[in-house]
Amino acid sequence: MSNDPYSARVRELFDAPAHAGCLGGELCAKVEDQGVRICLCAEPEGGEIRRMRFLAWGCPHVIAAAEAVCAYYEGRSSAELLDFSALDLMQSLSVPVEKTGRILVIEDAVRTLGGIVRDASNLDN
Amino acid sequence: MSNDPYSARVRELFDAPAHAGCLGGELCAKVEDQGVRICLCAEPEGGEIRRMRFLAWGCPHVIAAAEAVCAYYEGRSSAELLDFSALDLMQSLSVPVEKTGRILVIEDAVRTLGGIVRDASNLDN
Amino acid sequence: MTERANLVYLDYAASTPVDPWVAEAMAALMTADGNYANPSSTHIAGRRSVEHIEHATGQLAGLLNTAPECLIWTSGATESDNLAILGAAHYRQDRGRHLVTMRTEHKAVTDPFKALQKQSFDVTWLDPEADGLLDLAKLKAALRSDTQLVSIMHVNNETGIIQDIRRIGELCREHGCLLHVDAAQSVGKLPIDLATLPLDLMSMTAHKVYGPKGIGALYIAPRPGVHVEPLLFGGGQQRKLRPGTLPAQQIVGFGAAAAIAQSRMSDDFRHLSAMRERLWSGIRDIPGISTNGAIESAFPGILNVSIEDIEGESLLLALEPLCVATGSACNSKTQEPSYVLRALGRSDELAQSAIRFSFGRPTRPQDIDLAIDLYRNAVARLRGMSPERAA
Amino acid sequence: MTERANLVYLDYAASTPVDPWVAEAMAALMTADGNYANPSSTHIAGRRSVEHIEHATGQLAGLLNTAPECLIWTSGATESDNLAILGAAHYRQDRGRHLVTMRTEHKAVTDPFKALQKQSFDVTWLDPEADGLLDLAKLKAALRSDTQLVSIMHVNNETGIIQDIRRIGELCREHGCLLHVDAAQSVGKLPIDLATLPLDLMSMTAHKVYGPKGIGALYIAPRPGVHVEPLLFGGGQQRKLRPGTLPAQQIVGFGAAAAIAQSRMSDDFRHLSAMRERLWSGIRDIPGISTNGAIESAFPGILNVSIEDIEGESLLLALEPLCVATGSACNSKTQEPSYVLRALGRSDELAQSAIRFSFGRPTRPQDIDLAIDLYRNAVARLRGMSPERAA
Ligand SMILES: Cc1ncc(COP(=O)(O)O)c(C=O)c1O
Ligand SMILES: Cc1ncc(COP(=O)(O)O)c(C=O)c1O
Repeated sequence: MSNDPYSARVRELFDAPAHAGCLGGELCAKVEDQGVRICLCAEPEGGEIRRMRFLAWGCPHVIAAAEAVCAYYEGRSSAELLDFSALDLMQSLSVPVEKTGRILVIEDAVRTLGGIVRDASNLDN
Repeated sequence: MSNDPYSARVRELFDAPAHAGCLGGELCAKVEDQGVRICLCAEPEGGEIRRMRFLAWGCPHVIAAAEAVCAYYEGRSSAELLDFSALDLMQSLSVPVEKTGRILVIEDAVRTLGGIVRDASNLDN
Repeated sequence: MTERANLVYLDYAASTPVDPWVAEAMAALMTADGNYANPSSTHIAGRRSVEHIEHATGQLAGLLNTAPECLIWTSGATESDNLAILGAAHYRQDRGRHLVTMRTEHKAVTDPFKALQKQSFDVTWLDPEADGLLDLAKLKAALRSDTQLVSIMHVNNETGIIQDIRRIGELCREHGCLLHVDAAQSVGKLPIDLATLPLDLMSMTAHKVYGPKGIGALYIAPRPGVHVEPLLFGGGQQRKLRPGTLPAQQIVGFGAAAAIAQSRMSDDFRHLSAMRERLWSGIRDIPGISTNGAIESAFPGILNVSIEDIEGESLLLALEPLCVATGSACNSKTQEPSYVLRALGRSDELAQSAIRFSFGRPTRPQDIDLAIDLYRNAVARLRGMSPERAA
Repeated sequence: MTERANLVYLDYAASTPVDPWVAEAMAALMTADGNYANPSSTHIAGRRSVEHIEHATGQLAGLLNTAPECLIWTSGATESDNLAILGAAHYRQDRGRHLVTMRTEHKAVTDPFKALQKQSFDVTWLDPEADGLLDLAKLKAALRSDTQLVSIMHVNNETGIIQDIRRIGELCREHGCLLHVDAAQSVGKLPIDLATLPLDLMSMTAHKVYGPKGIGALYIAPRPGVHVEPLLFGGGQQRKLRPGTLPAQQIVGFGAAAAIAQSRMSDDFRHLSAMRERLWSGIRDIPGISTNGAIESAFPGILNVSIEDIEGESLLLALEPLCVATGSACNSKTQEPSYVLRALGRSDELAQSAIRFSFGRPTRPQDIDLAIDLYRNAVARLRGMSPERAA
């Protein structure tokens, strides 16, 4: 439907958030802002992210964005988390302007997670 | 129809004004007032009105009232013309209040005609 | 209508039947198997209603060659006229309190101006020439530095006279004031290209063009300074300019009517011209008959004639079962002679004898022939009773 | 609706489908074989339109046990609310400029009051108790010698809470001020006897009670001092209180809907009560769920529930294909938490999680059962993702 507030991609991610959940470890970034609460956790393996999960309280765009982010980073270098920019995500999910603040909360969470993972691996080395 | 501005009686009289016309004689009352023009004429015979006719420029209530008056007086004593009151007529034709002034013009014409007929018969005697 | 066979309806300027396609489109938005949801609702059903409304808005915008965003839905031309006139006058009152309109406007225009006069706005009332047209020199002379709004109708509802909106609009632009146009009688009937017409506000209604009664629209030009203050306050619908649940079935009805009108406009025009010509040919030889307004300046859907020595109300009754108007439908109940015809310089008596015949898509030549017979007979019959003619 | 089979519509408080009989009655006034004439026209066809309108006015008056003369047709409850509030406040401003209303009113009421505040009227905004009801002592305390108008709705559109209009009206009468009641959600659903209810102005709309969208009415009590100034000016229709061509098919639709509602009222009430009971029984055991407003004070056509640790917008999407409302349909587009629920003392987060289920004649037990399943699953799924609950 042309006036659907959610793009097909948002609906898809929201309906089947395969990465919803918690890994229970310590590599976990919790951010709360703009009425959004998000918790991102990662399981790195040799500089790569093997698994990444999210918990979120927020609107469908927030949940879809969190799911997209987790799916994207699995298999990638954990260092990339630090450079994450939500801009592409906002575009690919057609996030309406009034919600951009919420997606920036996710950006914040991803970068925070990147820092936590980096700090943890520095400790390991 | 309940909201018909004209009663069945008005429609009947308006549709078949058998007494519309002019007798061409001198016993003729012309009155003009309230945007109504009326001309009533009578043909008396021995104190009785044998024929009575009207010409009128006015709304359907005026034409119906003129027709009713003519039909009523034929066969009656011409002296009665002088006593004519339009009240009964207004009721029997369900004349709306805003039009009562116009029907009074007819009352005026009938009485005027009564005077003309009386004067003429005084002259005859 | 019940016993419709008896009636001859020649009052399409008062209202038209709804086109069967329009009725069908409307029905689909009403009952339980249709799209009945509130378009303000964000769920799927609500969004489907919105789609229907957007489609209809596109249809009306298409007819007028403008953008859907420029259209506000209202309950009819009366509300559109009020929203335009009261709304623009109030919004722009700091720019000046002088307003200009014509005496021959519909009451939905004259009455808001009278209301503004009571609020100490200064209104200049222009008279038309005897042919019904506005003399542009008079308009030009009326415009002042504090004039902020001019309202001139497109097609007059009583006489059919078409004003030259383009030139009037150009004058207004030159003087920096807004032009509002009541186009209730012309939308869907005459070409209106809002992309090029220099007007700022335009009122419309569906029921004059085979759409439903009770739905209208206001066009607001996308120009700086063109804006209205709302008359109603409530839910934020229509950018707060006109709140209330959008009546989806009504809007869809107007939209469908607009689309049909667009595709049929030239055929309709030809048909109406033929009907008017047939009627006028059939009665123009009656002594004392004349048209109100110049026939060559009039929209062919309307023929308004006056006749000497005939009282209007009796004429109307004598014409039954012909359904026609004396004066405008909206004041037929008052028995005063039409102020529109008076403004053309007609005497009270001639104005009162006026009959407005108006034609529509369903009008057939035999309807016209019957109207001719009925009119000729009625005139003859009433003249036979008239103190002047009969004597 | 297209693919309607998929949708479960439980949003009857936003809008209802038009009853098939209503649609039929409307169709008969639209197309060329129907009574499409302008009711302002005095000819036979016009008078037939008037007859239909009078019949419909009688139907609505009958439902409310009042005289047809007390009803004014409008384009909906939004216009009726505005006409009542702006119209009475302006008409009576010499008697005092103090007005009283509640914070939980519909925007069609609160927004005209805000407009009046800008015109230096003094408005007291009463808060409801936590159960949604107005404390009459608070109302009494708010009334002043210069209070001229009180506006309290009958059934709240979000919570279904029913205010005690009779006692509120008695208080207003004692204090010599007018009472306006927005009855958009109650007309045809709860008994309203205007012959005995002490209220002065009442707003109604057809589309909440199986009539068409875009037609409403305002009741004006036949009491000295009860009057409104018009918002629109134009043709003299409706005693100049609300001009414009009367939309005959819309009025006939409202009339027919009123007649049906009158005959079905107690059956409808029983049905709605059963549907609400079934739904509430199916979800009340979910941890953290609560009703907004006391269920025993609410009209059974509405069940509004909030739930902890669930974000409302995601809940609404997770509930698809269930069509329900968050907050009122009229502000569903804004993402702010409902001001009505905030006024009941609910937190922003609880208010935002609110879902308004509303039931109608077509609602079947299996619709409710599906709604229960969808709601339970959606809550479980979202809580599974929630940082609080999942951890
Ligand atoms: C020129 C004109 N303006 C305004 C109106 C009022 O339109 P509506 O009946 O839609 O309010 C009409 C018709 O009645 C009209 O002919
Ligand atoms: C309580 C209440 N008042 C007013 C309105 C506005 O009604 P309408 O859509 O007819 O303008 C509504 C519904 O939208 C309502 O629920």
